[in-house]
Amino acid sequence: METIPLNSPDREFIREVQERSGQNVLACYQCGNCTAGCPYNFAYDLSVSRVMRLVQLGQREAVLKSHSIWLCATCQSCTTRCPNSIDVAKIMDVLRHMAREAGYATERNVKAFGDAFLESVEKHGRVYELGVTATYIRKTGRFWTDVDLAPAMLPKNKLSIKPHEIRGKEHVSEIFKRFRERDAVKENS
Amino acid sequence: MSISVGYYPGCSGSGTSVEYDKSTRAVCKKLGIELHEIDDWSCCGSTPAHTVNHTLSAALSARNLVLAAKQGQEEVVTPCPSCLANLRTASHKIEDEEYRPKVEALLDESCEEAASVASTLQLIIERVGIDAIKKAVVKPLKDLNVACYYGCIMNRPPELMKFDDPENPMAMDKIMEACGATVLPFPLKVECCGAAAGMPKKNIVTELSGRLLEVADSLNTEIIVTACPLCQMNLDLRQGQVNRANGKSYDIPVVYFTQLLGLALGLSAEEVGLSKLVVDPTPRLRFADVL
Amino acid sequence: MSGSTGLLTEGQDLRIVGFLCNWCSYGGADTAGVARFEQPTDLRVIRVPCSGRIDPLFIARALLSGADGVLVSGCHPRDCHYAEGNFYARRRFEMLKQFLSVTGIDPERFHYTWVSASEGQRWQDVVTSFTERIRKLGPATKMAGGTGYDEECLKEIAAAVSLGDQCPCHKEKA
Amino acid sequence: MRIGVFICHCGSNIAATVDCPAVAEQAKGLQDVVFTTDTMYTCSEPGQNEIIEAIKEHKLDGVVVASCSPRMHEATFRRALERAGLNRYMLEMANIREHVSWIGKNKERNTVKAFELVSIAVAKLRNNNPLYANKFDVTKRVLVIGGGVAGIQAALDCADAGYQVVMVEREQSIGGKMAKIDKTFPTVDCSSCILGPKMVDVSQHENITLYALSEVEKIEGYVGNFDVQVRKKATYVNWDECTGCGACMEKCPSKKNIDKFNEGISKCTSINIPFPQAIPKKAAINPEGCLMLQKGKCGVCAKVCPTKCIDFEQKDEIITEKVGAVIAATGYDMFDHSVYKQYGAGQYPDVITSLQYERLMNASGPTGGHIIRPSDGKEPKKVVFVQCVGSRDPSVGRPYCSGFCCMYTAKQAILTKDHIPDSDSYVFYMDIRSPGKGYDEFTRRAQEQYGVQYLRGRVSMIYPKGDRYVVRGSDTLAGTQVEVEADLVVLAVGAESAKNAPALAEKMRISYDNYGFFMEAHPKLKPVETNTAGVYLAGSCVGPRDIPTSVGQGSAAAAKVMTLFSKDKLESDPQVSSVNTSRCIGCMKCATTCPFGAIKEVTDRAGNVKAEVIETVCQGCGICTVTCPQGAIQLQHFTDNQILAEVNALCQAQLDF
Amino acid sequence: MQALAELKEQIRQALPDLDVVIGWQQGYDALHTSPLFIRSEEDIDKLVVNEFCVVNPATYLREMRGGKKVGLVLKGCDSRSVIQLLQEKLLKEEDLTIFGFGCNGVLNHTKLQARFGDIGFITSLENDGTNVTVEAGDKKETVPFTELCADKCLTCSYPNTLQCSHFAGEESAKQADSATDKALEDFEKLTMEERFTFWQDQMRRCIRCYACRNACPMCVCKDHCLANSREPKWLSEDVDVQNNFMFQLIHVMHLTGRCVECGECERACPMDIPIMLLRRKMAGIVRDVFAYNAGTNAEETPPLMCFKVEEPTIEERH
Repeated sequence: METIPLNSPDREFIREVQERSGQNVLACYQCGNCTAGCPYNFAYDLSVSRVMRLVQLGQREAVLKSHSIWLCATCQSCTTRCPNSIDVAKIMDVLRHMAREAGYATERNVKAFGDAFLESVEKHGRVYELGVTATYIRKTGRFWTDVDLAPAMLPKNKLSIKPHEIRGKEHVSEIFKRFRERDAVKENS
Repeated sequence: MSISVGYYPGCSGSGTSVEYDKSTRAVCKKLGIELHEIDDWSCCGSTPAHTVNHTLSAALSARNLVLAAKQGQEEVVTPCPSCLANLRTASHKIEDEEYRPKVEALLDESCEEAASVASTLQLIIERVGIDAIKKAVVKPLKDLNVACYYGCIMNRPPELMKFDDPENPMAMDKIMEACGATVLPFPLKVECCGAAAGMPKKNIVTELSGRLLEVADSLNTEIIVTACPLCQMNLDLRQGQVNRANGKSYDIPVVYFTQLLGLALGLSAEEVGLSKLVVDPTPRLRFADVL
Repeated sequence: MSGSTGLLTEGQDLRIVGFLCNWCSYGGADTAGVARFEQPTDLRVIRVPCSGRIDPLFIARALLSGADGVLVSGCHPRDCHYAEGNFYARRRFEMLKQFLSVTGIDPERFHYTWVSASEGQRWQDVVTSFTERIRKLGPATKMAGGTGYDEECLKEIAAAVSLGDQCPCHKEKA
Repeated sequence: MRIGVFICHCGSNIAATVDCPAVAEQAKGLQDVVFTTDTMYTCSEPGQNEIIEAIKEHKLDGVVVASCSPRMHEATFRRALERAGLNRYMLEMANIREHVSWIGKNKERNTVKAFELVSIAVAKLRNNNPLYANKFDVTKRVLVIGGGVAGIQAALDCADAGYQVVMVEREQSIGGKMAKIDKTFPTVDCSSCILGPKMVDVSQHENITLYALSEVEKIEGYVGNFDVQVRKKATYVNWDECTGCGACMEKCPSKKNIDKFNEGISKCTSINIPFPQAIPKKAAINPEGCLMLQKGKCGVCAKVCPTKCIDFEQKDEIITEKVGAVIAATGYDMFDHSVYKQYGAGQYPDVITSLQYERLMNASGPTGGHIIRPSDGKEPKKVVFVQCVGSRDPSVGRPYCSGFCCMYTAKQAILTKDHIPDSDSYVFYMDIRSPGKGYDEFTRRAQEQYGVQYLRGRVSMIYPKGDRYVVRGSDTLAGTQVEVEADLVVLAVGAESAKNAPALAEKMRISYDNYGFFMEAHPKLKPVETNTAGVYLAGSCVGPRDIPTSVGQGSAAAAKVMTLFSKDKLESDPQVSSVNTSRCIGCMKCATTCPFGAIKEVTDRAGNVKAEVIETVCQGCGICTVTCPQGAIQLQHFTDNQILAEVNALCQAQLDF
Repeated sequence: MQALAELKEQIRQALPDLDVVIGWQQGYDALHTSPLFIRSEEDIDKLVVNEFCVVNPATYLREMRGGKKVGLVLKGCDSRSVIQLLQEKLLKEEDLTIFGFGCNGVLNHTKLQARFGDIGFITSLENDGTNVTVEAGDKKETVPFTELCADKCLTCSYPNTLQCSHFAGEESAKQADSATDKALEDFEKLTMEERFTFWQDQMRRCIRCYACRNACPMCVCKDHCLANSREPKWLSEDVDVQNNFMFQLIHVMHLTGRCVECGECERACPMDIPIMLLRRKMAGIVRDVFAYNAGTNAEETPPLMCFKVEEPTIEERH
């Protein structure tokens, strides 16, 4: 295993995580409660409490390259049960922002799904579910995604064939436009 | 008693959870709640938005709260916990005088006047009340063993949601009891179902939803009652996927609490959109003399 | 006074008077000292047994006499060594705090707070932020003008009389 | 006035950042100052002698010492003044260490500041007056509140020293938490075997009066002279006659009362003696469960009682006692674990507290010492212990470590293996806190010899699965989630302050911390004293303590009481308020705001109403001085003139009037 | 006037049981009244009640503590000072008989003077409640009452005597013209520096005659006022701005929660220093923070003589 050099922690990284999340990562005393309650732990490469520990140690690379931060679904178990009232889910969110900004996306499909979703919102103002699926498949090439659900779905008439366009869709797309124009990178989320 | 509030159906209400939207509107009408759908509402951004940027997420949500205020609504309710979480977070952010300008910059309009937001579940519990529901029940759900599943974000984090107990919520349990059902002590009320991972990481959903179905099944649950479109979809639509992945053959109907409540209040199966469910609940409901 | 001692080669401390209760806040200041929490040097502390002993008029006297700031601290409400002293004090201080503005003395120059004997860190924060606040405000203007009818005053009265009912005192009254 | 000023270097503590000789030189210019010097250690023997000699040589009638905090050495220097024949209140101190040298590095500024603090002290001293203490008698009886092991020890020590002791116990029997415990760590000796004899001593000691099922209603007065009111709750049994035979318990038809002594894991009769070794061994009726008292029908106990001591008409009784000192040993309560909804505490029958588990293991407990599951009476084979439930958890308002849970959990795990040899125990812990004699060896023994599986991490949730419970926690050493299916889960609940502790603190006029634990006068140097003279503390009412510490504190508090009682007369603090009757207009506003009822209304010879201070009751807060519009009532040593002199010295030296 | 006749009759009835009744009589001209001490029947007819009855008769009570039975003719505002003293148990209710009536406001001589040059020139004055018609020299002018009345009347909410034993005539329906004091509002538009300079200038004019204190019905310390005391010594004998202002602050602090805003202090000031600004400000704060109006209920406790453990209206100071 790798030795973590303690002489050169990335203090800027620790500071950025703290500032963007508004959480004091030093308040974590590593009780492991977040890991204990995390439903996604089985799919993680780093348990939540280890993500917290590595943040405390200023290990930017190890944290931002982890799969865990992409798999977290913000279910709030960790936040709700943290004895030190740290909003762990928010820290996971912030780490994901930072990973995105740094160009890491270790879970390509998760990112692709999110992107597809937001593209749909930007275009129509509301989510067009069939459109999301189509975009997602285009982005990932995973043609067989959920095709097994079709027999159950189609007769129920649940997926509309056309997107729900709204009058204010321009307003919504402008929100995205302004967001991209603004230098969002150093923004205190 | 007349209650009048703004209504935010959320995108899934016109797609995968059309029956939730339908039954919510029908139940509210029955209970004397006037829902005024926000004209020209847009998507709250859901999970993808806040995983990209918190201000973007707040702006997408805030647009609706500002719109509602302009349309004269001080309070907005939404059936979807995911929308609720986003709208509520946005609401907090635009109350913060330091944060508000950031949101306003994206939105290009003032957020000073914005509606507050709550879930329809909270509205029904707090403003209609259990006693009134009991009185309004015409078709008790006798002999029906239900497990109420709230999902992970209906009550959490408690600092934001400020509704019900974050670990052992009872709102739906009480409503179902008021409807005459036998409510099982479902221990995984707030465990995550796998959320939006269905498409990109199916194994997560099959694992997590699998656990929920397993525990529900061990309690001899006849029907799982939910309040979240995503939970419902994972447990109902994907129940087949879950079964295939885990080598099981569960066949547990998963319905929205508004659907069962609606039936108890005397609405028809059509009015609460029962036919939209994948795992068909009608045999059990017939057996229990609800249909 | 600090200027007159001739000990200081450059700059002057501001005149900040502290009134601290013996049991909590004075102890808190001691705790900060024991922990070597560095603080600005402008504050001079007067020790009293209880915040209930601090007459708001002491604060008024200090501010009128040219203090640049007055910082008052007692035990946290409910924790008073004498059970109720800080409850009375809180009401008295609040009255003074809100009143000061009408006298033309900036209410920002007076701050009251609660610090316990264990809160050395908090004491450091309180002193530092209050001193910074006073430094921003700068030295206080001292009410001056000596005895009643000095020459200047007589001149002003003569001028005021010539103004007739345009005189500010009339304006104020009418 | 002739004032001497002494500037202390405190080695380099002060001198490193304050120019002490310059301050001493500058102080020569202050009004009335006739002598100044700077010394290395003013508080040392030679330093004090220097003060004494200077007083004599320069005929000083007032002294200013600029050194450390007066909270540190005021008493030291006051004694030095007295040795030189000066009144102790002719001393003023300038705190140039904690408030100057230790908090600033700029020597120039520090020196100016130190000088200004000295000039404030001189200005005040010029307004000081000699003050003299009054002498008053001491009532040599002591009140001990709480009959747990700390209170028992304190009571026995005082009684053995020949002093009368009044012990007040809230519950029906003394013994406290220790009486409920099965065995004690790390020796694993039987709790009731070591506590029992002490309890018996209390009941048989001729110097101890015991009021059980009683609470302190009111405490008035002051050190040496407290008037205490004790509420003896109605027991509906005449205890003078009751022999504790238990015949009533056998016949009582109301058997569904929650058994408080057994922590609610069993039921008891309405008329009950909590446990066989109870002291006093007397029966009492729980009025809520009693058919006679609730419905007016039954009276079986009265019929079967051989001494006819049942009295359904009995009422609460208020008893007045005079004492000279009070020892509070009110102990602690267990944290209410039901706030951890994710553990299903209070919801799942087999998720129990550690104290309930003690009762299950105890040979005199409801199961006769057999460990069984409350739900189905089966013997558990897998027992999970969860530590830090209500400890080290800021989110439930309990950030502190309860101190003894690590140890009792290790003990319970060991005993579990002794009781059920084919069982497995798991302990979820965060850190093992075992810094006592033989303590760490004990926790190691649990792991090495008894094979208890220790897992470093908290538990996130517990939920039932079949007739077992899934415990989902983490093992941070392994770095991941762990799950174990348990038959029984024991929550190692932490300690919190006793219910109503703050209310009792207010009766005793002592302070308490945010958690309701009583505050000692000094956490290190005065651990059993309080800031109210004559009130002492022992045991867990100050914070969680284990048995040896509690016993030690009981003895320590007793020693303090004996020191107090070694004098026949006490001196009152003269730093109290005093009324200038010629200024007083008798509006009595001072009496309205006085928190201690220390001001009474008197009529002077001319028939005018005046206020008068009861010196022994006055605590010296000075609220009255601020209340009085005429300035007629002045707190001595902190008079308006003294404080104004300080303000003026600081703000308007040039406007001296 | 109906009320006056009734008042006289009520006093006539009550007089045998009273040592003295204090009211007003015509002063040295038609525009002034002076205090009237009714000790016998023939004094009663001297009583007047009009818009010049400015002085608060209760001020004289200070000199009369101890057993005397006193009757008082009081305006609404005056009665508040009596209630406040009753509340502080500095008066005994059984010693007092209060004769009340409905007051429609009193005129302010300084304002009259400012408007018409000198009061001496005024030859006639008629007041119909809303307008005042004044003849001065050859001028005749009609001015709204609100422009000439005492400032306190503009914000008065208690035109009818409170807690009186007898009430004469009809109740006054007069209502406060505004909730906040105009002069104070205007003053508070000044910057902090301007206010400071203002008081510095005003205090330079103060001659420390203590007329303000002596006129104050709430100053109960009498000979024991802090201002003249050596033990404790709060003020020097120097008449300088600092000491002058300090005295005002002492007065204000000692009146916190007690001041009934009768305005006597300012009226008594020979230098016309607007010291009511300070008192009104403090009374306003007491109203804001404690919802307390001094002298309106003898059963209440003044706000600085009590406390709440949680003070919902006081911002927590960190």
